[in-house]
Amino acid sequence: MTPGALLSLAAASLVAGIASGPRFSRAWLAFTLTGAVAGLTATLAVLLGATDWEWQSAFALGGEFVHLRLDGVSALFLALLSVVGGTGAMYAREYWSEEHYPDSAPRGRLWWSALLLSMGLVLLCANGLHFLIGWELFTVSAFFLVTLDRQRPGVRAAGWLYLVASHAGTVCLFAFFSTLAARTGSWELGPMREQVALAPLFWLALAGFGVKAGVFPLHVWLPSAHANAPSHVSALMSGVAIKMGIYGIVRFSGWLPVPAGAGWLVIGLGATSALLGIAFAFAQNDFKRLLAYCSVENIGVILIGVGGALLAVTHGDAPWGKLALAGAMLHVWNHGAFKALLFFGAGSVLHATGTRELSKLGGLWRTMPWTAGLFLLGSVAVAGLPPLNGFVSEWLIYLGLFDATMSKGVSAWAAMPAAIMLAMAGALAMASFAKAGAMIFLGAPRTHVATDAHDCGLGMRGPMLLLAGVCVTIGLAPILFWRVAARVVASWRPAWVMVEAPAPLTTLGSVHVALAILVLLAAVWLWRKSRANGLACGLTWDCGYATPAARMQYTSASFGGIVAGWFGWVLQPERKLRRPRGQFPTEAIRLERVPETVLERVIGPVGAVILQVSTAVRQLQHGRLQFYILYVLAGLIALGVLVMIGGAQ
Amino acid sequence: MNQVLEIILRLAVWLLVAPLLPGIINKVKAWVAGRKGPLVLQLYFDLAKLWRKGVVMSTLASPAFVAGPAVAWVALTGAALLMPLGAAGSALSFRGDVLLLIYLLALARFCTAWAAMETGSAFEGMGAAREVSYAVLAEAAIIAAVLSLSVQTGSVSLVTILSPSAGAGAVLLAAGLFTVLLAENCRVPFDDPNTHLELTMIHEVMVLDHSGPPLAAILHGASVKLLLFAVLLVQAVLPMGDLTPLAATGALAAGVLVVTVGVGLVESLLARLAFRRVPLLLTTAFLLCLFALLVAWKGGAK
Amino acid sequence: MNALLLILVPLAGAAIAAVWPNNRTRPWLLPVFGFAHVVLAFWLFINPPVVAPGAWLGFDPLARAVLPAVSLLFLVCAAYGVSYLRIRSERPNRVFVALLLAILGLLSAGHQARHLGLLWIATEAVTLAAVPLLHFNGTPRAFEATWKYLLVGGTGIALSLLGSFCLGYASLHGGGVGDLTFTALTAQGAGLSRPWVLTAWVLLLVGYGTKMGLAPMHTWKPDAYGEAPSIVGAILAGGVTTVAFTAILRVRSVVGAAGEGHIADRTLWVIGLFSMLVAALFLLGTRDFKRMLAYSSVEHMGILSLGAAFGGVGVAAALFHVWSNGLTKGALFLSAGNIRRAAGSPSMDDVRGMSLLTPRSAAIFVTGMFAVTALPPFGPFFSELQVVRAGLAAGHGGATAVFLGCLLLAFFGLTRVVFGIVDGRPRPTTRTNAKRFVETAGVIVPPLVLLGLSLWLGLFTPPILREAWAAAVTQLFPTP
Amino acid sequence: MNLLIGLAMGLNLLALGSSRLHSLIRAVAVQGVLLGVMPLLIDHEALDWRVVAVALATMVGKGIVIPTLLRRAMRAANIEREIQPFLGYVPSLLLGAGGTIAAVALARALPLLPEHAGTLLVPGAIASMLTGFIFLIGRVKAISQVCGYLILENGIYLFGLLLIHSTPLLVESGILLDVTVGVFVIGIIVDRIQRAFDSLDTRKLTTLRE
Repeated sequence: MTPGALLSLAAASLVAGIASGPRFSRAWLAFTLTGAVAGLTATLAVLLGATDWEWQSAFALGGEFVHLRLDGVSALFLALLSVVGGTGAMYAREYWSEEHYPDSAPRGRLWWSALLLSMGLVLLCANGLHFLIGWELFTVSAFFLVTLDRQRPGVRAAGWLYLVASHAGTVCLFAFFSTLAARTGSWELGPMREQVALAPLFWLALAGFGVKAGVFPLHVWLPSAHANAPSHVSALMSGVAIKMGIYGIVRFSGWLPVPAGAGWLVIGLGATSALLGIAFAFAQNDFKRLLAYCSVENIGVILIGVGGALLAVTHGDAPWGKLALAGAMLHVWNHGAFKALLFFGAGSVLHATGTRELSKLGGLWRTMPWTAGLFLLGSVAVAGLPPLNGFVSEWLIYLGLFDATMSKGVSAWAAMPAAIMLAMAGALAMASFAKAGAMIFLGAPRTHVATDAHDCGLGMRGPMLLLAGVCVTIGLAPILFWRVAARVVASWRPAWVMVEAPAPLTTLGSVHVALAILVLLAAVWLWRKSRANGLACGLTWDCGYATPAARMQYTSASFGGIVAGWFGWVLQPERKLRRPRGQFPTEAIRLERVPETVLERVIGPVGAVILQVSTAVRQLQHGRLQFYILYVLAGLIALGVLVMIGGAQ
Repeated sequence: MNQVLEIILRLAVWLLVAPLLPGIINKVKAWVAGRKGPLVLQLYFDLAKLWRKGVVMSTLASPAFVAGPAVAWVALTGAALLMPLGAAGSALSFRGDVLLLIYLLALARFCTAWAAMETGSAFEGMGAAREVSYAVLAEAAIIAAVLSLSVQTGSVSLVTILSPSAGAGAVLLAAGLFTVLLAENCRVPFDDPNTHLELTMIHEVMVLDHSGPPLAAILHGASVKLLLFAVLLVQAVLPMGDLTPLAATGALAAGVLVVTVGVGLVESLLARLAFRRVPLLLTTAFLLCLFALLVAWKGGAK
Repeated sequence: MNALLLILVPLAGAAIAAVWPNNRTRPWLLPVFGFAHVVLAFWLFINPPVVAPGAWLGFDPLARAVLPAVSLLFLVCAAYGVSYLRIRSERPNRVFVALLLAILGLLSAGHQARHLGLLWIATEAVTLAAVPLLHFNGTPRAFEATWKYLLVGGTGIALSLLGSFCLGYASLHGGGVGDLTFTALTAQGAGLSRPWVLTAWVLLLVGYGTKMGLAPMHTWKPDAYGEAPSIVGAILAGGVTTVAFTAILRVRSVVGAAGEGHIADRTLWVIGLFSMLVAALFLLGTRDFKRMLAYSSVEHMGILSLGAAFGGVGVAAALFHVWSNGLTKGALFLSAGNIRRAAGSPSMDDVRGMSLLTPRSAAIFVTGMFAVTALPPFGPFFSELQVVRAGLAAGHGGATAVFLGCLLLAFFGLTRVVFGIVDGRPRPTTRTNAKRFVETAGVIVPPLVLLGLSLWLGLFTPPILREAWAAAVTQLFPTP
Repeated sequence: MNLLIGLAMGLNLLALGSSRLHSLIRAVAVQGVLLGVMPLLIDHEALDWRVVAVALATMVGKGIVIPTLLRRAMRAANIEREIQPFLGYVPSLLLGAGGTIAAVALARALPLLPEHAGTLLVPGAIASMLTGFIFLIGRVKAISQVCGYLILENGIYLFGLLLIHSTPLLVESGILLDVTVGVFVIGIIVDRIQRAFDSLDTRKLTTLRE
């Protein structure tokens, strides 16, 4: 079938999903999966083929003809959307099931289909008006998904924060698209790189899409929304929704001319988000917040790649730009896969224990081995360690940055620090996930909730296995995806099709395969050898301490303590400390809370000022008629003066 | 076919030579202290003994407790295979293999830390925390060093970036890499491999609960890592590109020996640093590598 | 003739209502005459009559571009009014029904007035006719609201009368013969005496702006909307303000003809932005969801005058916004009325969890809130986007930026209040009170219809509508 | 003619100065009658029926109907005088006087037709309107505010006299306005506010507020 037919099939089945969702969960799942598969095949047809798919409607919607276009860039994101959307739907049926959430589960299914549909619309629309429509519908349906469990005040607050933050972004997009339309005289979108006058618009787009992507200073909504949403929603939000922001940036930096400073700013933002995001993640005690902040980091990594590409564009289409962009695009996919996997894992932990606090968990590997194993795999992937997919994309980005540095051009000054910060971020990511995995699954259970946990059923395990499969495949056979990445790059900047960007992915892939095999062999061998030598079980040797208790274990705060100290200037941790005193010390307390620095220290005060102004202004509506009439008189005089000034000119 | 043979040969060299280094270091320390000290080959005996011993596992630990060291060992030996040996070049070399090497080291670190956390012991948790935290600065330093090398040689693959004549910033680079070597291999002044006060240790404390073959894997892996860094340091600094193969190999061996002795001397002359000083020293190492990078930049510009 | 019918039919209805004996069946007169009016209006809309230039009254393009919206809104509100008055059957509704119909008639007169004096008379008659509707509830608060409405509005009336005098004198001074039809004034054009025209403009802008509810003359609005029955609020917000807006547009065209258009535009966008800013700041703090609607209405009046300041395209966008805002706001008012009745209080301090008590009204309320804050694909999104685009095209970058900022602030305020009353667990008192309110089809369908209309308006704006707006623009700005 | 206008302006000041509502209402009534006379005097040759009608309507409306209604309201609410207004009498007097002067000055800015050149119509109008505003803003008793409103209207009416020949309709509607609004306001005041708040003190009417 042609992409068009497949896409219409997908749309139809999603609409059917919306219709059937509230009532029939099984039919809904069937429809959603059909939609996902159809969408995926359509995108594959475009990605592996050479031609874009384009469709122009005969009828007008909102006064504009519908113009859909599926090219490399949008296809990449659409494929990710289909995969995560489908697996999430599967996962949701057990995770957010009818019997647990009788009132919100139907709504959840409805909004899920709506969200998938609207995001697909965003990806396909080549008309500013319809893009905005899709964008807003996407925002709102995501809002209703985040606040599924809206009886909890925390959830409502998080949802509201998300809503208003993304509306702030949308306002920038209003300005962006309207200016574009006012300048070009039509809402139609498409390649217009030669109209240099449009370059400044990029800043508007960056602001608008940056909010959605969760770039560091604009990420304020992200942690609480991801942490409070149901986990399958968090997976979709973190895996795909924030990528819509990346899509916007990539899309319009590809179609419009970019100002000279764009690359610098983007790469700078990326490096900042990567380092600070992961620093925040390392300091968290709530594992879903940790994952959320890790998304900020990965967005940063992606933006480093994109920024590299933009630098390459500004400084004469250098080949390393292609590498950086390909890495970024591949990382979009990888992050989608492993972050969704991790959120699913987090979901099943939450499902089993009902707490998000690392310091209440521990030793879960015994009761939930599947989740533990898959979470470990996801951690290795997200930490960018070979032989999994995370490393491949970061490796490509590194190559781009190294080549940029070796070119010794101006852009090297951006590439060098970016590379170093990327390395530090990578090390920190490794640390964070060593911490998260260890605190959740290893050691002794810290509270009873951890002791009587249960592993997730097949309905939740299946999707996780699927995503794990994706991670492993990309890791072991990256060359398969090079073609896709190249296709994306080609539709981002056709001039780069010919550019030769050497990246020996075949060799890397084979090395990865060898590594994987050897690792497995060695593990099995050592295990059997130890068994052969005799495997005795004993108490943990705690340096002679006879009865180690669960509470003596290293906690997440103590694990992150060192780094939290280094980044104290931005983390600004709030400590409550009571040291043990006296001969026979009574209880000692050491509480540590990491605030949302940007939100509480920057945006909070500003908002407070605005509210004060509003309260001051509201005093004017004090109910005294005499003054109301005075206002009228004042208005009269003011306008009169204004007119006189006008007359004077 | 002979490709496979070559790989096996290199593997043999790495695996067999590696345990010498700790022996040498200990010998040097003993010599400085005026003691007789253990045999140079002591580690071989220890490994052999451990390999035959049984394993005691913590009741809390999962199979990953044993798998971890295995993976770490594979990662380290794999990294070693990527490392070229003087004129012999490396078993397989491709664009960007240096990054793979760095991340293989990271993988090994991750596995060690994970295995340490398995036991739920406060001490091992502490060790793991320190290990992963200090790694942040160490990796920054290594990346800076690699950047400087590749700026100097205009390449991203180990064989080419390690071959040429010493760059302008060789001294800085040497200092920086040597510090990183000490940190990464948990030697004084970062860590004290043969103290018995667990509170002060990083690496040793992580392996407190390991025993038998896994411990053997860990110890051997550590020695491989030490050798790896020594080789990296020597080749990064010594101008061996224009020597005859024989001379180059000799120079390499000599260099490694020098480095090892240096480590021994440092261990016996310096005291271990207070922990809050460690980041300072690592930052210094990072800055050294950064300056090396800038120097290489200028050197290349002319 | 038909133009006259549009006025006479509702007035006749008013007369009948005044003498209709039965309190229970009287409300049905509302939809009946409302329907007749809609039919007439749309018949005229589809085949517009030719208006003699000298006519004092006529279904001219401007009336054609706006009046059908008012009539449509009235019909739906009338349908709602039937069930509303059934709920309020304890109160006599003779005056209420009669005056509602009278207002419809006077509104049609005001929209079609092509003569300065006639326009003034019609608008002021509307103002005065609305007075008894405001204190339909008969509470002290209602009387206070009425009193303020009356005096502030009265001042507005006086000023606009003075303004009309000044404009008349301007034409007289320019050698006019006292023909105050807009066609004549426009034709006199540059002949008008400049200082008098400007004085007239300021006075008329303030006078009619008071009725429109532009800040700082908006002070009567929250009180009136907060205390009046929501159906009255909907008609005031959707119809009466519209008359005032068209009046300002007509005067603006005269001023433009006199060659002072740029000054008029400056005053328009200044007062528009000021209104939006004030409204946004009030929205951030207000805790009463009916007053919230009033402030939101102030904000949208600001949008209208901003659009009017942005030249031809902007005026077209503003006319579009008249439609979309009127219909959407109507849905909000009606659903808010349901919630108010069920909750027994308009304050978010003691109203919570209405999504559990009145799920349908709450859903409509939330949807309407999103719609009115320019969520696609509802009407206001398209109209506001057109205003933005017009502003950018006209080079008012700064004004547009402030405009968008105000939209954002208003969004904060609205979402805060709306979700505050919709979410959470309701108080026991609210629960007991809500038991007495049943969400019958009569109170749910009308707002739904309005939402549907707003949606349809946004997605499938009929070309004939665009053409009507364009025609109105050409009437106002004869020179392209 | 100008004499009458001067008188009217004088009445403004008188009204401003008077604290007793009786005298206030009387001032308003007299002013109404004066205004009623004016159209007859404005020029003698063309004395058509419309002008006469306007004159009569004004005299009846402003001079008799409204004052009587006001008096009745006053009796119903049994209030004698305006106690503690927002704006004291002396200040309001000064303001009124200043307003009058300002009015004369302001009127120069606006060009007049030759036949109106000599008259005090425009300054008189502006002065009365300012007075009206002072009442509306400065006083707290509903009745005095109504009087203020009427004075404001008188001012506008004065201005309307400029147009009485060219466009009688406007002027007539102006009168219509006076009467209707007056009646409405008084109706409201007398039997609603009185009943709801049993007082005519507008300071009590401040429950509706943010």
